[in-house]
Amino acid sequence: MKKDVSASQLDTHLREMTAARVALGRSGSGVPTGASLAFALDHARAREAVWSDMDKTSLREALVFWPLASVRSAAPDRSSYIRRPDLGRKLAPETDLSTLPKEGIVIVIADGLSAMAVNANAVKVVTHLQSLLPEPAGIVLAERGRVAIGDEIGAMVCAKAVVVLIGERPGLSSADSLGAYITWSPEPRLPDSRRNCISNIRDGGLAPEDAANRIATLLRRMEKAQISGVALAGSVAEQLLHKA
Amino acid sequence: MKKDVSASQLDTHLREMTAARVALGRSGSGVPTGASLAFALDHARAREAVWSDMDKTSLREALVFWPLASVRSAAPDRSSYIRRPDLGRKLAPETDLSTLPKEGIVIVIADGLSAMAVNANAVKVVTHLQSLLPEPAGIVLAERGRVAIGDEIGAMVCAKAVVVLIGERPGLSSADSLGAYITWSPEPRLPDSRRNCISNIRDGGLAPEDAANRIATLLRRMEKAQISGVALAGSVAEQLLHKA
Amino acid sequence: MSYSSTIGKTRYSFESLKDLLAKATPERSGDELAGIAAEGPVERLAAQVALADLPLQSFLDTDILGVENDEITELIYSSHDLPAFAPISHMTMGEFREWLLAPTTTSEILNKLQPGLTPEMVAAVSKIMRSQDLIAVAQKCRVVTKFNNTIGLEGRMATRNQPNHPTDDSRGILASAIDGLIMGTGDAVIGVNPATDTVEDYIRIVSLLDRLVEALEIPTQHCCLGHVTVALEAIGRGAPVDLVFQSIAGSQKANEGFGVNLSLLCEAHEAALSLKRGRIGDNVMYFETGQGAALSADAHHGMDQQTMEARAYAVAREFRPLLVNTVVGFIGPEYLFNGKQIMRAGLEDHFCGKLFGLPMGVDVCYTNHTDADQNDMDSLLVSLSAAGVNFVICVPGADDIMLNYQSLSSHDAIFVRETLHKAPAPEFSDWMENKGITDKTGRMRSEPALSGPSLLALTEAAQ
Amino acid sequence: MSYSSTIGKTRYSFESLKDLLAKATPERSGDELAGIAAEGPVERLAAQVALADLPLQSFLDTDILGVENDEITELIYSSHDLPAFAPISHMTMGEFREWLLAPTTTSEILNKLQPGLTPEMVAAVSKIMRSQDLIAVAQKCRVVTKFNNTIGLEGRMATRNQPNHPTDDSRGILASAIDGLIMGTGDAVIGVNPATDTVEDYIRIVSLLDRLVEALEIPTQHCCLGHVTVALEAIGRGAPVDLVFQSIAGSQKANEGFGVNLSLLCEAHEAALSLKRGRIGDNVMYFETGQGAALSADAHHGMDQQTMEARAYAVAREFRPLLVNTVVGFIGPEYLFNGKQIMRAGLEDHFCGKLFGLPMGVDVCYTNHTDADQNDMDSLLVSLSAAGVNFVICVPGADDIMLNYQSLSSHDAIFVRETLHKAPAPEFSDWMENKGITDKTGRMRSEPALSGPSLLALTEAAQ
Ligand code: B12
Ligand code: B12
Repeated sequence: MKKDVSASQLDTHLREMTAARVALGRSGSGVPTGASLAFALDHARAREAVWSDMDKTSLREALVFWPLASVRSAAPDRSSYIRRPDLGRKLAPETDLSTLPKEGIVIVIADGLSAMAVNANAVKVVTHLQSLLPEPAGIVLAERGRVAIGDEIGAMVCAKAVVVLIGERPGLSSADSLGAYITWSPEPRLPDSRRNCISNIRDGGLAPEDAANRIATLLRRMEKAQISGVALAGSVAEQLLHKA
Repeated sequence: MKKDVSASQLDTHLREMTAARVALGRSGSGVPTGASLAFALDHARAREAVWSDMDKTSLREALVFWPLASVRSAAPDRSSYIRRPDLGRKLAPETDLSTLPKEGIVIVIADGLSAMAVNANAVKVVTHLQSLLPEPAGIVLAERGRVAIGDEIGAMVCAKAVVVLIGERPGLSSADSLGAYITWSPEPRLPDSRRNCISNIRDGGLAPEDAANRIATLLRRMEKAQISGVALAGSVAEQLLHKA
Repeated sequence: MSYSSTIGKTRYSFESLKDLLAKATPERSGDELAGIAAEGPVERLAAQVALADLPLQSFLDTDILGVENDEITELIYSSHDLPAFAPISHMTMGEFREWLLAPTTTSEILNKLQPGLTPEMVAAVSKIMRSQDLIAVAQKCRVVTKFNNTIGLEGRMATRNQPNHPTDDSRGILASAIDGLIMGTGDAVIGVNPATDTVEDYIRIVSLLDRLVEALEIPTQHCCLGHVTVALEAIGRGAPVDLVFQSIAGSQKANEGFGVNLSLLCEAHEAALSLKRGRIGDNVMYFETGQGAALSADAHHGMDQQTMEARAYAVAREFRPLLVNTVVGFIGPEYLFNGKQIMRAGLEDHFCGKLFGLPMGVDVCYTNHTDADQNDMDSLLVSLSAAGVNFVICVPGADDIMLNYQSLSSHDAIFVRETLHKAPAPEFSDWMENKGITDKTGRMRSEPALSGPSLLALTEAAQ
Repeated sequence: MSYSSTIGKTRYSFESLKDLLAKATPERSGDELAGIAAEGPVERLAAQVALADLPLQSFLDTDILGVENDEITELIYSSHDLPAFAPISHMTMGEFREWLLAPTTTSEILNKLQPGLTPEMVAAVSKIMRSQDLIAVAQKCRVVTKFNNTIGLEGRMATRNQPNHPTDDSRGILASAIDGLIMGTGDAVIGVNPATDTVEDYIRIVSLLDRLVEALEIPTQHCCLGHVTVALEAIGRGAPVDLVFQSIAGSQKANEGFGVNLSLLCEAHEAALSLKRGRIGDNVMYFETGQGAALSADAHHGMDQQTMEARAYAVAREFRPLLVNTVVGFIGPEYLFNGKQIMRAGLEDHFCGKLFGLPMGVDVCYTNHTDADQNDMDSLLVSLSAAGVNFVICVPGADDIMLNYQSLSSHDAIFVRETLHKAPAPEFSDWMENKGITDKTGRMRSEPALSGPSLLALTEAAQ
């Protein structure tokens, strides 16, 4: 379809303004062939990311300065992990966390739905975050873990707070986006409303260093309020929720 | 929906005239609830029939009067049988047919897509058919076989003709329908146009005895013409096919 | 000509256009069975990318099937019309897709283009189209045919009334036919698949249907779907044959497996024409096709089943049929594994047939050895209706007790009329109103006048 | 009350109505995950048969969820309207299904019935309906709502323009919003899911959208889909809030997991109403729901996810929302395994919502850990369009770069308008014509006047 000058200028603008699939053009209702095939290819790739593995060797090497443990969830393999989030929230029976410090902050690195996200971003977030914490946090590499696995881990080491860095489900345009879920006084079976979340951590999203700063700020606010989650966000929520 | 007398009389009539799902009634475009659930239940059952097994013990007992061999196709199990008709058309490597008479007629009983059909109808057809043949035919029980497996079997015993009795794919209303495919001078890789077919053999369809009669008649015509298939059916076909 | 593309750092090469077409096909059990499918999604995409960049012209430069003396190949090239091809001759496959979707490419333009296409081109472009594209473009193609009524007009959908019976019993056939007529199915054809294969049975069946059509004055045509040779014999003996039916496929060898060839079909076509039975038109042939038919006869010559299917349309077009339908889910999971593959194939076949100028219908169906159910058929039917399918097939309660599979029921036809707002063929629509089956707005009456004594008498007469 | 049926020679018993409902649900990974699904197709059918025979009245006699002090249960029973229920009070579930399908059951009758239904009844009847039934009945339900335009009229389908950005960057949001507007999406709402959760960001986002809507004089509403508490805070600080959003679910515990309860929602509703921003109506709430949300919060209490979803509709209805949509394929394969399950669930949710009187939309979508693709979405979209869905969601190129999933693209909206012939909301439709996006016949112009310097200026201003 032909475009006048300002239209194609607008297209260029739009593309500069966001990484979203804007200004694709069209033919009738159809996406142009090139864009349509690119989409399908990205889909094939994103589906592969779901099956990627955590690079534990590199992670351990990079995180060698801090106390570190490796655990697995109760999900025996990746395909049952995907269908059984309940298993991904529980630790495998033989889990041993005795090497970790107690009563501090614990950082859990879980593959979640994209180990690629963890491989690409977790070290940067952790390194920066450790530098902002009053005392170094213990680290747990959790294979086939869901967000809530942090609760059980946190409880086992009597943590003040748990920071779960987890691979978000891979998107079509970015398969390496990390989420951070922070819970004060973790214990098993907490609702999600008891956590706070910082998401889209990756280059092109929220920069890992910025994310670390935000996590540190959140932890300070939680420490002060001795609570996390919706209740932390604003006084309104708390008032209204407990009025009922 | 209320119906006048003649309408409901017509419904009764229609139902008497066929086993098809006629005169179901309707509500708008919807099939009445009872009929709709009955359909779904029959579907669940028909799907089970696909996975049913040939009752070889009973078949062998009932067919003890004639030379009999058991074979398998090259399909290792039922789910690969379903996806790989090519394997269902070939014999497994170790096949031994030395116990069978040569140069006669051979009857192959194959489970096809419904072993239930074979279990219910094969013995009746074979018993009656044998009584109509000049000399008794050898019998082969073929597990996980497709129609064309008869060609290879026939060739191995240098058969004049092969009669394949095979479980047709199960229908919603009848999961036990048998098909008969008859080929003169069988040899591997014959096209289907070289066979003749008699189908829907079951109580409620073509009675097994009638089917045997028709098979015997066909065999006599084939013997005379020394050919089977489309070419047999009528002179028109033959003339036209070979004129091109 | 080389067939290749680069994805990331990997270069993918395809040995021939035939190989490229196979690898570019959406996931399909038949192509896996044939051992010609892409290894996985990324190789499939690589093939689609290579295909999109290919000039349309290259489909004319090579004998894609690559089999000597295949009369279908000869037919395809000899009937190809270069002037009609001219408007798109400079395009790549990807551009062709966009051109098809463009609003400036109207129904009229598509109609004129049709003799300039080859089946392989049509199949190829469908491989790089989403279901939505297939629907949008097919909706623009209009193919209208006539015999005793008019099939394929905009905003309409016809139905075949398929009153099969496991032993071809006359009363059984009649009961099912009437059941469908009361619900308004049968404008495409009242067509019986015979369980038997004799000329006598064939003649009995067409005579029965002929009496039914006459008695109720139905503006439609009938057909016995026996082998074409049987039909010829029956015509020779003076039987009242409206339409001649035949299953066809995309290679000479596959057609031989069906016991037919082009000259036989030509003979049949002429014989049917000679009867001059059509009151308002002379489209006298009815063909059925279906992905997997050639492969199942080991006559696919290494070509993917969808392209093979499109080649069958070249055979069909030659004989100006009244009706063509793919029996999409009929054969089984060996060729189309589940509901999803059936839905995709149904939309492809309909699109390819329409683009190629055929009066395309679809047998919306599945077998019991396939992982599919009524919900899948509902989706496919709604999509086909949006795509403007010429007709679908209906059997009592969706259960064909002879062919052992599930197609649509007449209830589905009512759904199409009343919820999706597609009317039957105009002549048939009038008939329905006249007979009191529908009211003036085209909605079903709760007590059709037709279900009265006249039908009772009919059922009693048949024996 | 006993729940049982006999199939062949086997008697199937179900321990409670809750158990019966779960076992009668079409195959679904979430119910398998919860350990409450039928063992196989035959047990499922047995449950459906038992369910079909159950009097509707029995849904009022028992507390089906069976959890003490669940405020959603209380709401359901306290808001149930017995006189409205009267016309169907004598029916079994199976008869109720037939009654819904009957042509005599018109849109008006369905509208009057609505307060007489409970979510469990609605969910139950959907379990014994085919996709086609769900479409046919939903098409008869009409729910019209208004704020700055009119959503839900016959023959129309609106779209949410969803211009998300991974860091909530203003220019990024604007670019995506404009991309959609040029293609005519956004009549349901221009709604951003914020990646951040601060009040400051919330206010920045709604202010940005407000300026956009004003600058282009778009007859629509905007929304930032932050948490309801954040919205309240923002309203308190004087932010221009059109609609207040919240995710909701079907049990008190599940809602607590979302950090909300009925009194908080009530507060939010009143706060939004107090702004009186709606020019032509006062439907000020926007809710999202989705099968699996309660289970994922371990708050399903052993109830199947589809019935749980319908219970969320009772929450929604209480606040007269402008928009409600199920995010059907959004959560993942844990709850809906593949395209087929997503399609079925989408049609169920739409049907249940509409029957219950909600202005129901659907986020036609899937994630990359699910076995689904664009072809599945095409099927679902076509089916939903036939069912008369109020709105769907569009993101640039179908790829949400913040939420990491695929929804529809604005191209799909054009397909709906031009191939499926559904127009946008009337006010928005006029706006599109005025701005030169569409011509007089409602078809897209190839060069929309809107894409001129005015938009360029807008994008440069935003920072
Ligand atoms: C999937 C998802 C959901 C699902 C979660 C169900 C499930 N089983 O997965 C549903 C639809 C229920 C949901 C709801 C909400 N979500 Co949400 N969700 C996501 C999403 C798209 C992906 C998450 C993911 O990949 N997790 C990784 C996997 C491995 O973890 P998991 O253990 O399997 O899943 C858990 C987390 O996803 C968690 N979770 C999901 N959303 C949220 C939100 C918050 C605030 C918290 C604390 C936890 C949480 O719940 C799951 C079950 O424990 C993200 C976007 C993104 N790019 O990450 C938004 C996202 C995390 N959600 C968000 C929000 C705002 C919400 C809601 C508060 C919306 C609302 N206004 O009501 C609700 C409430 C969530 C809650 N439980 O408290 C925001 C968070 C913003 C922020 N910085 O706080 C995000 C970033 C996107 C967005 N803007 O909408 N969500
Ligand atoms: C499936 C099917 C087909 C498929 C076969 C492809 C496949 N891979 O399965 C297709 C669509 C291609 C087909 C085509 C035709 N079929 Co057919 N088909 C059937 C059906 C519905 C089921 C068969 C079955 O379950 N087989 C059992 C499985 C285990 O066998 P198989 O090895 O997997 O499949 C082989 C046979 O099915 C065989 N076959 C299929 N149809 C026919 C027809 C004849 C005459 C012969 C000899 C062989 C044959 O071909 C397959 C591949 O080798 C039957 C109806 C029924 N109730 O049985 C009709 C049926 C057997 N077919 C019939 C006919 C007439 C035809 C056609 C001649 C139609 C035509 N006018 O062109 C063509 C030509 C067939 C040929 N190959 O020569 C008639 C036979 C009548 C008769 N007594 O002769 C039947 C009874 C139904 C009908 N009336 O249409 N058919």
